[in-house]
Amino acid sequence: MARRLSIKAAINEALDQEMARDPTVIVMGEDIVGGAGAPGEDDAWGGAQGVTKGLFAKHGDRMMDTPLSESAYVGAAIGAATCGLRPVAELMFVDFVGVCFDQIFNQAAKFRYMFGGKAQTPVVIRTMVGAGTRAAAQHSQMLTPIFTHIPGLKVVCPSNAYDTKGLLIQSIRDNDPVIFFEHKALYGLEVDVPEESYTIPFGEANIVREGTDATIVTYGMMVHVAIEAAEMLAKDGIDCEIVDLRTLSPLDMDTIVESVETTGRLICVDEANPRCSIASDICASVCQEAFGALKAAPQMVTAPHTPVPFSGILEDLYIPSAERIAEAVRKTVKSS
Amino acid sequence: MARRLSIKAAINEALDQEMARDPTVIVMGEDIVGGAGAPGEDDAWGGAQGVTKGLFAKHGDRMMDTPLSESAYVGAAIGAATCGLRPVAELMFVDFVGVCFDQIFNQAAKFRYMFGGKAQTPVVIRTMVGAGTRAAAQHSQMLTPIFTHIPGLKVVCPSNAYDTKGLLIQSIRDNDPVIFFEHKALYGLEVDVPEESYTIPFGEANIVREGTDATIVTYGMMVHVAIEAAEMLAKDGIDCEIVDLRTLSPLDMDTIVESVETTGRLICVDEANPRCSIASDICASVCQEAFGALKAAPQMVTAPHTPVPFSGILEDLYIPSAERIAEAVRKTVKSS
Amino acid sequence: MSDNPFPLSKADLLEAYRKMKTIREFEERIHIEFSRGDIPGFVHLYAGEEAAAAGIMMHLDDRDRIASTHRGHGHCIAKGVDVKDMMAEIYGKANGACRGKGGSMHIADLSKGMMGANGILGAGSPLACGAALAAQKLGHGGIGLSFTGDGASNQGTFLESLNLAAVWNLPMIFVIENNGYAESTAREWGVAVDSYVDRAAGFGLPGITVDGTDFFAVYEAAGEIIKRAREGGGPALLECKMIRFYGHFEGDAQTYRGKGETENNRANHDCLKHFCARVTEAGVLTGAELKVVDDKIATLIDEAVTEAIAAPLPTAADLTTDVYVSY
Amino acid sequence: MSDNPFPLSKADLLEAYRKMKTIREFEERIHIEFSRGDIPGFVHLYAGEEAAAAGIMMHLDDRDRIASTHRGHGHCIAKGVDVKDMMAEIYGKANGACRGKGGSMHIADLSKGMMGANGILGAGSPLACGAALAAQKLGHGGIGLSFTGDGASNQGTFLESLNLAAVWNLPMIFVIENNGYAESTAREWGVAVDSYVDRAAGFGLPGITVDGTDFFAVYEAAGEIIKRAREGGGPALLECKMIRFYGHFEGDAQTYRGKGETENNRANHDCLKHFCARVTEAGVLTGAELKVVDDKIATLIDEAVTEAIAAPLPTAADLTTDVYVSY
Ligand SMILES: Cc1ncc(C[n+]2csc(CCOP(=O)(O)OP(=O)(O)O)c2C)c(N)n1
Ligand SMILES: Cc1ncc(C[n+]2csc(CCOP(=O)(O)OP(=O)(O)O)c2C)c(N)n1
Ligand SMILES: [Mg+2]
Ligand SMILES: [Mg+2]
Repeated sequence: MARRLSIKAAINEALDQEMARDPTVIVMGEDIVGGAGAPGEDDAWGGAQGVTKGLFAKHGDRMMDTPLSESAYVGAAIGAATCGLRPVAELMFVDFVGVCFDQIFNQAAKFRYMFGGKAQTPVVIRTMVGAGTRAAAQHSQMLTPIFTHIPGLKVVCPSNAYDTKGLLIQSIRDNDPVIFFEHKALYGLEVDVPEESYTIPFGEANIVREGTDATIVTYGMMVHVAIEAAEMLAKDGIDCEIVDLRTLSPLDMDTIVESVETTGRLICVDEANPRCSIASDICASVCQEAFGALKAAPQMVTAPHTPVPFSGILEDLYIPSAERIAEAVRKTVKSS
Repeated sequence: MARRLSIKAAINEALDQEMARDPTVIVMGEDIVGGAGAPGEDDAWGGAQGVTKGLFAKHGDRMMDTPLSESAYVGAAIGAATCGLRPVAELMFVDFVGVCFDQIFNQAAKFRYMFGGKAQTPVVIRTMVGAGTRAAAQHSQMLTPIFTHIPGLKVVCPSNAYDTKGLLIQSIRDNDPVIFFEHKALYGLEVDVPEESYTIPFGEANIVREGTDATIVTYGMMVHVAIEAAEMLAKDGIDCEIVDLRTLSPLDMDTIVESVETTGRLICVDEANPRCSIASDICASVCQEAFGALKAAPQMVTAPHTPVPFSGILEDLYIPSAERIAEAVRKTVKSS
Repeated sequence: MSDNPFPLSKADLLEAYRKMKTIREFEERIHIEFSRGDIPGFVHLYAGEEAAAAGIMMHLDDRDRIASTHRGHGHCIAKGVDVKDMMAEIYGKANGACRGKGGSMHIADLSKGMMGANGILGAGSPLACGAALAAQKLGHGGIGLSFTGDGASNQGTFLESLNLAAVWNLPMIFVIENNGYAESTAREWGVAVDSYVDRAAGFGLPGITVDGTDFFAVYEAAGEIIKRAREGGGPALLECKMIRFYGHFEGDAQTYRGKGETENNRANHDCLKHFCARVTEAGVLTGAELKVVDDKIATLIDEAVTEAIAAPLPTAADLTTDVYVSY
Repeated sequence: MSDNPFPLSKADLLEAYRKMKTIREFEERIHIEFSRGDIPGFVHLYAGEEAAAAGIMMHLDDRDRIASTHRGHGHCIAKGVDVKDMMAEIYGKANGACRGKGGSMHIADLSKGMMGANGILGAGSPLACGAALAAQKLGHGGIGLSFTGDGASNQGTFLESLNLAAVWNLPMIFVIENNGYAESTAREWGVAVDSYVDRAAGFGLPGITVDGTDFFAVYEAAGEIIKRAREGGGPALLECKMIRFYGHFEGDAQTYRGKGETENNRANHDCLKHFCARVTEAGVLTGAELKVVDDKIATLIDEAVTEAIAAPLPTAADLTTDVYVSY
């Protein structure tokens, strides 16, 4: 049975179902319950955005509020994952990763390799990404490329509630460390989501719109902006295919290349900063693998090489827009 | 007057000359003097590789040994840079950045933008990168793409002692935060270096070999491997041009594009891991900017998507080789 | 009028009151404007905690540098950042303290020794140690000072800084703003030790705990350790126990609070009321004198909001400037 | 033969001796082989510090997890990691403990509760807290334990872990291996506080300092706090004052040492000599009994080196495996 569910609710449900199914799943983070030690309501927050609200009542002390020490508790989640638990640690904003990056990129990501295949680290790190909420330079970043660069991490960034639920359940059951990116501007977005538990495999991109003239490859919030651009372009008779990557690592190159072989045109869209980005990563791989299929220069549409500005007028210009995407598509269509 | 100088000696000389010239330059790091508080020799180490040896005798307490707290002392260097000093902080290995990343990417890199242009942060972070010394997964990484991704940082990675001296002096005088990458496998490499102080501007790549058939774009140690590859290829009549980027951010796209417009073939070589790398960054930008100039699919030669292995036999396979580069060049030449 | 029993002159008392009251009015007004929906982003109010900022900042001048937190308005105002520039910044305007690029969580003014509010917990302490180091090396007699919340006192950056300041004997003051909560979580839940003086001792730093709602207690304790730091006596920690009148951020429903907690705090633990009572009861300042200050502040805040609303927005060209000093 | 005055049985004393002596012989041999140029990479030797590893590990079993440091050989051996697997790993061979992918700084064996040596200072403490958390949640009675050098005790990761363990009341032991040096720098230069017991107190943890060259002192102190942690009594810190016989890493010229420092250490502060003297003087073990152990160890180390040298290298295919469990 499917009902309309927001991404927020889908995350809550995925965590709930996995905790019910597997007693080794624990969830931790700052104020993910809330009100600990305080005189008022227990479960007062359910996380900064209320995503985990209600899970404390069902799962008790497997829902753990942490002190404000990301290195310690993210590291503890990672350590516990090598000792028989399946922790899901919340890093409130991905922007905070600078205080605990070592535990993620040098420890979790490298254990299996450094130890010659003798360790497994089934930890999930859930974290909010993205701009659009006037939260400024230290609460609005994507940083997806930094994690995607690191071998040993799996990197997930869903664009809708259906994928969110299936990918989060997969992330929890997966035996490798997973970084699970939730775009804060999408939390409220609802689609049909089955009540039952289900998984979506990693490394399978989703073609959210079929088209013949150009391939737009993107992920996260940009999927929706790309759809908007495609609708604008459709009026001009330009028919875009949109590939929603869903997982950035592993990457579904087959689907991307197949699409480009049909359309001959590639537009890579990334809300992250441009240098060494997901956009450049995919653009370069396609050029190397499927150069002959390209009828025109590939285009990249990304944020500028600047921090995220506070003022709404600037932030709106910072985030890649449907207009900028449409313009890039038109450029590829015109030039061939 | 030029003498032959190793990269190590060039760094030492650049620091020495800048400290002599500008009393606000201070140098700090773990054991960069060495022997502090110990009964034996003062200046016992001069850093883990002896790079700063001898500077303590000349500059006294402007050479500061730090406690083993990278967040605190790198952050202090950054803070001091906003208060009238020009600190050069050594992060012994770039692999340690995970414990102090916030201070670099959220603080130093963003101050100027977040504060509306009203701050400047003239700090240099010197750090060792690269594989080849059997130092394994946590002492051998490049991580150059991670820093290049971040707006607000300038990223330097020289390939020889001449560039090292000029770029380090420029880094110290520059008013922006600079990450200065020193490849540990190159420390001993000598070339002619003038005694006088000089600077090399950022954003100017160096064509270390002229050629007409293919453009190899790279930086750091890979410049030397690319030269080896070019020499192999020259015997087969394939004439490579090699672009040594010197600074990864800012990036000298003009020189790259100009070269590709002549040769029609692009090979991007990067010792870093492949995803969201410098190789993919340049490859994608060239494809977007100069698609028409490309006669064949561009090629990327990088480390594999794995941590750095310990065993010498594996590490040697991990590091991009002249053979692999030559093969990639041949592929572009054959396919067009 | 009786003799002045306070360690501050009348003028200084008025200045301290002006600082505190300006903060209060600034925050109360932002609370209103935010609820109207006019102010974007995350806003954390300092109302209730004014005595700490003012008691400390009365000892500092422009040589001295402070590193602040996400809850930075009070520190900014007490350190002398222009209130209209701040308001314009919070509205995201081109004439804001950060030209609209920073917002509430990133207000800075280095010319006033304000190194920045900070969106990252604990991040200010290393930076302020750097300011202290610069003061030490340049010999200008200034100090570095960082504010850290009770919750943020568990960040490694803060803890490492305690040791760094101790081994380098920096002219550095660590202020713990202990308001009993980190977001919705009680302090006792996240910190196992009762006193921050003990924590400081574990790093070799002297520490002192004061009632942060008592301006005079803060003033006295801060004065002593700041003087010592200035004279080369090294770093110290000051814990201020204080009260946050509003929620963690604007929009916080605060269901974790006890019944009547806020009402009781406002009625019985208001640092401003406490200050006014002390100075008027001692007969050093009159209600009328305070009223003059109040009126000026009311006008200032009114103007700040009106002007901020009317001020121009940044333009598209501003998006890509100010990333680097040189390109 | 007299009564046994020690809190360990004769068999346990022999086992403790075996651990210590194996570590010593392993390290002395690596020192020789390294200087021959046969061993690649960074190698940090534990010789001189054996009593700490053995005194602690005598209380642990395979449920218990330890997180080690860059100087990890001793911890591995004392925790039961196979010596031949270790030697093969240090030589980078395909049959090494990590199949040649990790090397000296990354030896691990989770089946023995050894979570890994670590190239990053302080990184082991959060990880071991995770092990303690898993033990707490799974209820199997195990504990987590991390080793941290005196220098690394200034890392934020370690300091945050003290607080985490305290507020979660984890079955967690923090061992400070205070050998007086961090690389070439004296401990006193990098840490402003004399005793790690004070540092622990600042986080609400009980602490105890012992002479880490005295096996019995370590054994006793560790036993008490480990027992308490196992029974739900919460975390504690143990500082072991000890001596590093060799340089920071192999190749260190050690000019920072005082004249005769190492000779004096070897002659007068050798934990193994001390142990042997105690047990033989008490008449509990004889020189002959110890000699039997020595001979076995000599053979083991000889074989380990010979076999490691003869062992096959990894092959090209190994380069890209073991990055993920599933691809
Ligand atoms: C490194 C980091 N972790 C988490 C947060 C999210 N956060 C912002 S304020 C806050 C609570 C801070 O509590 P406290 O330090 O006591 O300061 P207060 O808000 O009470 O002034 C949290 C968890 C952050 N900004 N940075
Ligand atoms: C985060 C980090 N910083 C620096 C280093 C480099 N380093 C390795 S060992 C060491 C000294 C450690 O001293 P201590 O903690 O006392 O341990 P010991 O070597 O004495 O056993 C240093 C600085 C590192 N490995 N990781
Ligand atoms: Mg608080
Ligand atoms: Mg030590």
